Amino acid sequence: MTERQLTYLDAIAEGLMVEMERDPDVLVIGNDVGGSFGGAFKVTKRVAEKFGDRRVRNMPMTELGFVGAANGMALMGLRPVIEVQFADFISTAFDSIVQYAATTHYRWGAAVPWVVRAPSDGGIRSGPFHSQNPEAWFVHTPGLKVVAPATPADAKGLLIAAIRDNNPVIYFESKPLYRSLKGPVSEGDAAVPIGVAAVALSGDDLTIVSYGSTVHDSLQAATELAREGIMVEIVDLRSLKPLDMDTVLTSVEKTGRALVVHAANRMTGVGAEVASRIGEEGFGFLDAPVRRLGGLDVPVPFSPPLEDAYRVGPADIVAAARDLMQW
Amino acid sequence: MTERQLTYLDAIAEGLMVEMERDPDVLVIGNDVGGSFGGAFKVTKRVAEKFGDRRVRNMPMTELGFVGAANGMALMGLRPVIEVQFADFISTAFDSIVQYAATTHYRWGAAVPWVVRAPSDGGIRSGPFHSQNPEAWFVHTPGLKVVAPATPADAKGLLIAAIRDNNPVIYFESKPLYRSLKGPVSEGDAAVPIGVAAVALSGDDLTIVSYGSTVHDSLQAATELAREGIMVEIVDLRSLKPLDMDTVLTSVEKTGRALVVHAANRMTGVGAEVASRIGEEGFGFLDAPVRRLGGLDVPVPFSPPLEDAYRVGPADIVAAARDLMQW
Amino acid sequence: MTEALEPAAKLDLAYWMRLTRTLDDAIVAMWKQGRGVGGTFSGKGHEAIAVGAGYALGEDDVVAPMHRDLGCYLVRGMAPERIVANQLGKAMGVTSGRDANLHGLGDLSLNILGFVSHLPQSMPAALGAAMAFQYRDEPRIALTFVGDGSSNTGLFHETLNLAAVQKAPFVVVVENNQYAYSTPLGQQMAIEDIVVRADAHGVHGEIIDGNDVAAVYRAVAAAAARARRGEGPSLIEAKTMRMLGHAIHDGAEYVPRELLAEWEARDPVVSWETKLVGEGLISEEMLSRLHAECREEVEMAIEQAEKAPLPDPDTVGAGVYAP
Amino acid sequence: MTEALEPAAKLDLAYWMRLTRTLDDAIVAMWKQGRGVGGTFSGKGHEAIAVGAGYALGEDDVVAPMHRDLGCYLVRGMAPERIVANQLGKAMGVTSGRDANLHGLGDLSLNILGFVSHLPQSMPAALGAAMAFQYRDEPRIALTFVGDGSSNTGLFHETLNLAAVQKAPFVVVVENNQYAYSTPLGQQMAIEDIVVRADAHGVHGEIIDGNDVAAVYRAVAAAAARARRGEGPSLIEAKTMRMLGHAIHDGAEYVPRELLAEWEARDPVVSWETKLVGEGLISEEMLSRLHAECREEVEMAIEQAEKAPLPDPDTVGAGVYAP
Ligand SMILES: Cc1ncc(C[n+]2csc(CCOP(=O)(O)OP(=O)(O)O)c2C)c(N)n1
Ligand SMILES: Cc1ncc(C[n+]2csc(CCOP(=O)(O)OP(=O)(O)O)c2C)c(N)n1
Ligand SMILES: [Mg+2]
Ligand SMILES: [Mg+2]
Repeated sequence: MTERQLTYLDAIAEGLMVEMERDPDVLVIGNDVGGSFGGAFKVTKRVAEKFGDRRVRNMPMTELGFVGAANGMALMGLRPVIEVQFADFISTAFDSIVQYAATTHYRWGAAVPWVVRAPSDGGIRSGPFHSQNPEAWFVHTPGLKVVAPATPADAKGLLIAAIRDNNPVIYFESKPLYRSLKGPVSEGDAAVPIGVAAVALSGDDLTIVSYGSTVHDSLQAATELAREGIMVEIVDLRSLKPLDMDTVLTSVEKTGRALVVHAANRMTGVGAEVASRIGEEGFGFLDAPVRRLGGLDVPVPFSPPLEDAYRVGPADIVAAARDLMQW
Repeated sequence: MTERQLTYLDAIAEGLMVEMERDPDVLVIGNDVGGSFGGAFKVTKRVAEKFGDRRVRNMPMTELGFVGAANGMALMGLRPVIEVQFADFISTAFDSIVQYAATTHYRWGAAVPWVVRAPSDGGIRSGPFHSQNPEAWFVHTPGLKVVAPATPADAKGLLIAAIRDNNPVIYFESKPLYRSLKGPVSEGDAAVPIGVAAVALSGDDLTIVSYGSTVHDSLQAATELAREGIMVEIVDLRSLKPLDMDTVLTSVEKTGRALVVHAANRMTGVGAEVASRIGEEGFGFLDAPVRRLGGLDVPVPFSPPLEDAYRVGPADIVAAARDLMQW
Repeated sequence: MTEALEPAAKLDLAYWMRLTRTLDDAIVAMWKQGRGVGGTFSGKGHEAIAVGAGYALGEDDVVAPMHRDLGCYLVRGMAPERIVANQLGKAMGVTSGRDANLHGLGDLSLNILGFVSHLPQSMPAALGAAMAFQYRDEPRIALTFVGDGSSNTGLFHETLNLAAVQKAPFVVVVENNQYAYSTPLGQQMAIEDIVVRADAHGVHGEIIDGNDVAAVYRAVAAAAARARRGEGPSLIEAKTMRMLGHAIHDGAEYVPRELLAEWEARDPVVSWETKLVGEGLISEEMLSRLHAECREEVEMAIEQAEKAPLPDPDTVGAGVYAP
Repeated sequence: MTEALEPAAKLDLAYWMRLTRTLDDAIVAMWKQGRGVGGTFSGKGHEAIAVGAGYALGEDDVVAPMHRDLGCYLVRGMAPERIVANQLGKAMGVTSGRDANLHGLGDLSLNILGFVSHLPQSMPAALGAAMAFQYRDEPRIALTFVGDGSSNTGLFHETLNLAAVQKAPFVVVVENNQYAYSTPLGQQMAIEDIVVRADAHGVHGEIIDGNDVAAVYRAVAAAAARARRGEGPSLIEAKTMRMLGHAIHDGAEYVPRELLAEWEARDPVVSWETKLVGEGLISEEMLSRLHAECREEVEMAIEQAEKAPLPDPDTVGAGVYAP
């Protein structure tokens, strides 16, 4: 039996529909998500057609306010799935997320079960305000969960898990993967647990830890490195908060070398947390320094040669891996 | 000649007044900063008395709007010094800082020379919304500068430098140091350059990298460790963006051991960047893993036993240092 | 929950306002005596608003009080000892020592949403509750309070606009107490009446005397009824005065003493009691007894809270996430 | 800069509007032909607002246009080739390849503040410029534009309130084009006219026909004069229609075709030209020549921009910080 293949985008939509079917408390809010339009990227188009205006609701362009309202809905037991049109605009809703949603359960014990879907990532010539990868702000903030699927199966499965989770979960989806990536996706309930990394490729020489679109850059690099006899193991974090360091450390114990790669700005990014934990907890395993690759400490530039220079690509990964193998 | 001693708070006020005297383009805006009141912590009280309502202006409680207005003032060549009443409320102004101020010079070449003064840090039973240390959000964001003085001399000197800098600078002052800490402060122009760390204590056995109030916890721990024969070197970062890794690495090269300490939440904090850069760039120097101490991954709790359990203190530093010396 | 007040209800309001004032005074005294932890807020002058609005709601309605609304927590059923214990950081406090003073006093079993510092985040949260009721077709409404200072914030406007466009069963009471911390109205805004901000969003608006508990009750009950009938949100501007400093450490030297004296003469608690005595609903003697009862209740609450243990430091990491 | 339009000024406005339309059409065509990079925005329908407002300002005044205001950049002196080059990510573009489409088109030598995506961040920035003029006692004003969608945001309100309380020399033009992306007014707000939001802050407000460039010019010139006299900020609601999709990829199937047809009949560029012909200010022949001139100017700009080199990737890290 050949497995059913879905695009990354369709997998997100399917995950959403599975949960909306199952649970009448799940509803979608955001800018332009509803009606005949169905979202800037059309992720909710079929969802809106199927579930209508009551459950897929257009909001005025007031992210702080409508995420704030989602806090109240969630406190009453609804499970809003909020689309911010681009991950870049999540900063507009910052207080509602980091101050209200993140702290409420710790402060007075009430659950805030919502999901923010944030279409992130660049490489598609969208400039500084439509290409950001702002996950580190939220991974640093106590009380949130953060996931970032790299495959269609995880896109569906982590969205289902995020909706079922009783906490605020930020779900970073990668725009460049929407239609370019297809993969096998199980029908029906196919939740992927939050907090569990996956080994995307097995190998003995070097561990690459990554998530989101750079998992695919890493896979591409691994193919090239394999030709040179360097067998890479790729750990796809999938969840950024909580972080599954066990899977990472198990891999580094085997390989003795680690490279952490993400599309987000490198400085004080999630990679810094991962690399310093490998350094702290896996010190005895290491034959070489833990290297990090990430976006430059620069706003994401628009022009193709600049954006290409800004972004991590397979060639950077190959070079860093070769370098680490010299140790 | 005995050196003049000022409190940390008076040193901030003096730095502000030196610049306001020198440059008519410097003005102060914020909530309750002006009139006879002079700010929630009275940092601007003497400033308001001296310079009056034109140059020390009360704003409505609309941080996003008035930091946004500061962007425009700065574009016209003014140098607003903005007080957010507590660092915790800087999240309310997030877009005006991370999207507008941080990106403007890169995008169209116009300078945005302002300073946000953010009274941060806890330990004084103020609860989850008046005790935060949110610097990592800004250190991760390209285009900003971030400083965090630990001494009265640096409080004055870094504020002067921040005001003269042609970029948006976030200046994290530590509330628990306001009146509890006194130290020598030079009169007049005593700028401290941004981007240069200081060695707060020399020692050969272990490097502690810290900033803000935990520099003092580290000094206290060092005294105790010295009794056991462990001679600690303390690097006070002072600037968090740009980071002076040269000073850090020079120290670690000497000691072979590093402990990074800050009051902010540990996870994906500034310490993660510092520790992973030590691991990357100082791998050959290390006789032990780089350890990090920071706030738990929890909102800052209010009740004394909980806040004490949450915060890093001298005892934690002593224990971690001892442990590192076992390697 | 009609809009006219029965005699029993009038007495109820007198009790809740007096209890509020007594507890407020006691907390201020404790903090001045050094028996407090951290800072605290007084809602002196706000009793009619907090109590009147809380009393006008149905049991199933949700309320998100703010930092001057001690009376609303009480009238909605939160035990005073849990409030005092919270302010002292005790394990039995509403937040088990996690949140400070009047922050975080949320309890879903009482339909109360906890307060959060970042003003006015309770506004969209309460709106979200109202939208949930609408979504589920439940006959419940949500109410929240907001200060004059907070009425300048963007979030105030985003919330009212969203409430209006969704026609949500939502009521906002503005506690216009003339100041935001040290900043008087004239430095905050260029308008006379905050109620004009309702018109900016198509929200029903009215102004009331915030020191008259009956006026508060009537306005809120009417707004709640309109909301329940599906006629959308209301904004009620209650004019009052913050009678003490912004928080316990603030002597409010910036407030003209004459202004305070003027409002002192219109004290909401005393004037309501005087009125009931005048109407013959309560005798001077019964009133003294009421005062004594309130004092006793407050003393017991404080005693219980002070005696209660602090939280175990080992629990610091518990409860960040919901299971 | 009086409020009445001289014949020469009327012809100027015709030229700038036609140039704007020609450039806008050409950019749309380029992108449809696959000659663009990333996305782009059309301001078709907004020419009278963008040009009329820009033309009413003094040289020293500051303006912060938004993504539909191509005409404002042009009338304020930004060369079309720099704009096209920016959209193509070329080194000679206003942002040297750093910002996309109509974002970041700032140039302080032209007193233009660049656009930023997070709406409406240009509002407080322009207000800050106005506050700087006031601080320095300079007779300059600042103007910015905002959409109907953005008028719902908190930042819109925070800016107007601050402008009013500071009595800043500040003018806001609302480009009410009936839609925010796919969302019609009725799903965004419960009010009929956005101008009521001026009253929420004590700001002078008025409604104008956004397709009548003379009306835009008169209203903005009057507001600028008031601001310069120290009489504070104004908000002008210009009603118009977004004639194409939100951005280049959007076919705007959600907009009723009759609505478009209705507004098409009131095209701001064509109707102004027709009026000038009717007034005898310009002959049909001169008008054809004007059109041809505009086409030529646009073609040359596009040619220059297309030929220009892309930035050197090694410059990616340059310019993050001001020296
Ligand atoms: C976003 C935000 N900024 C600043 C503060 C600090 N602060 C707490 S209360 C207050 C004044 C609030 O005034 P108002 O809304 O009128 O309420 P009042 O205290 O007068 O009842 C300020 C500035 C805050 N809580 N939230
Ligand atoms: C804070 C924010 N959220 C979302 C967006 C995405 N977005 C770009 S333009 C737009 C619609 C804006 O509508 P309006 O203000 O009416 O301007 P128009 O495009 O109609 O001229 C949206 C939702 C944004 N730019 N900023
Ligand atoms: Mg007030
Ligand atoms: Mg619009």
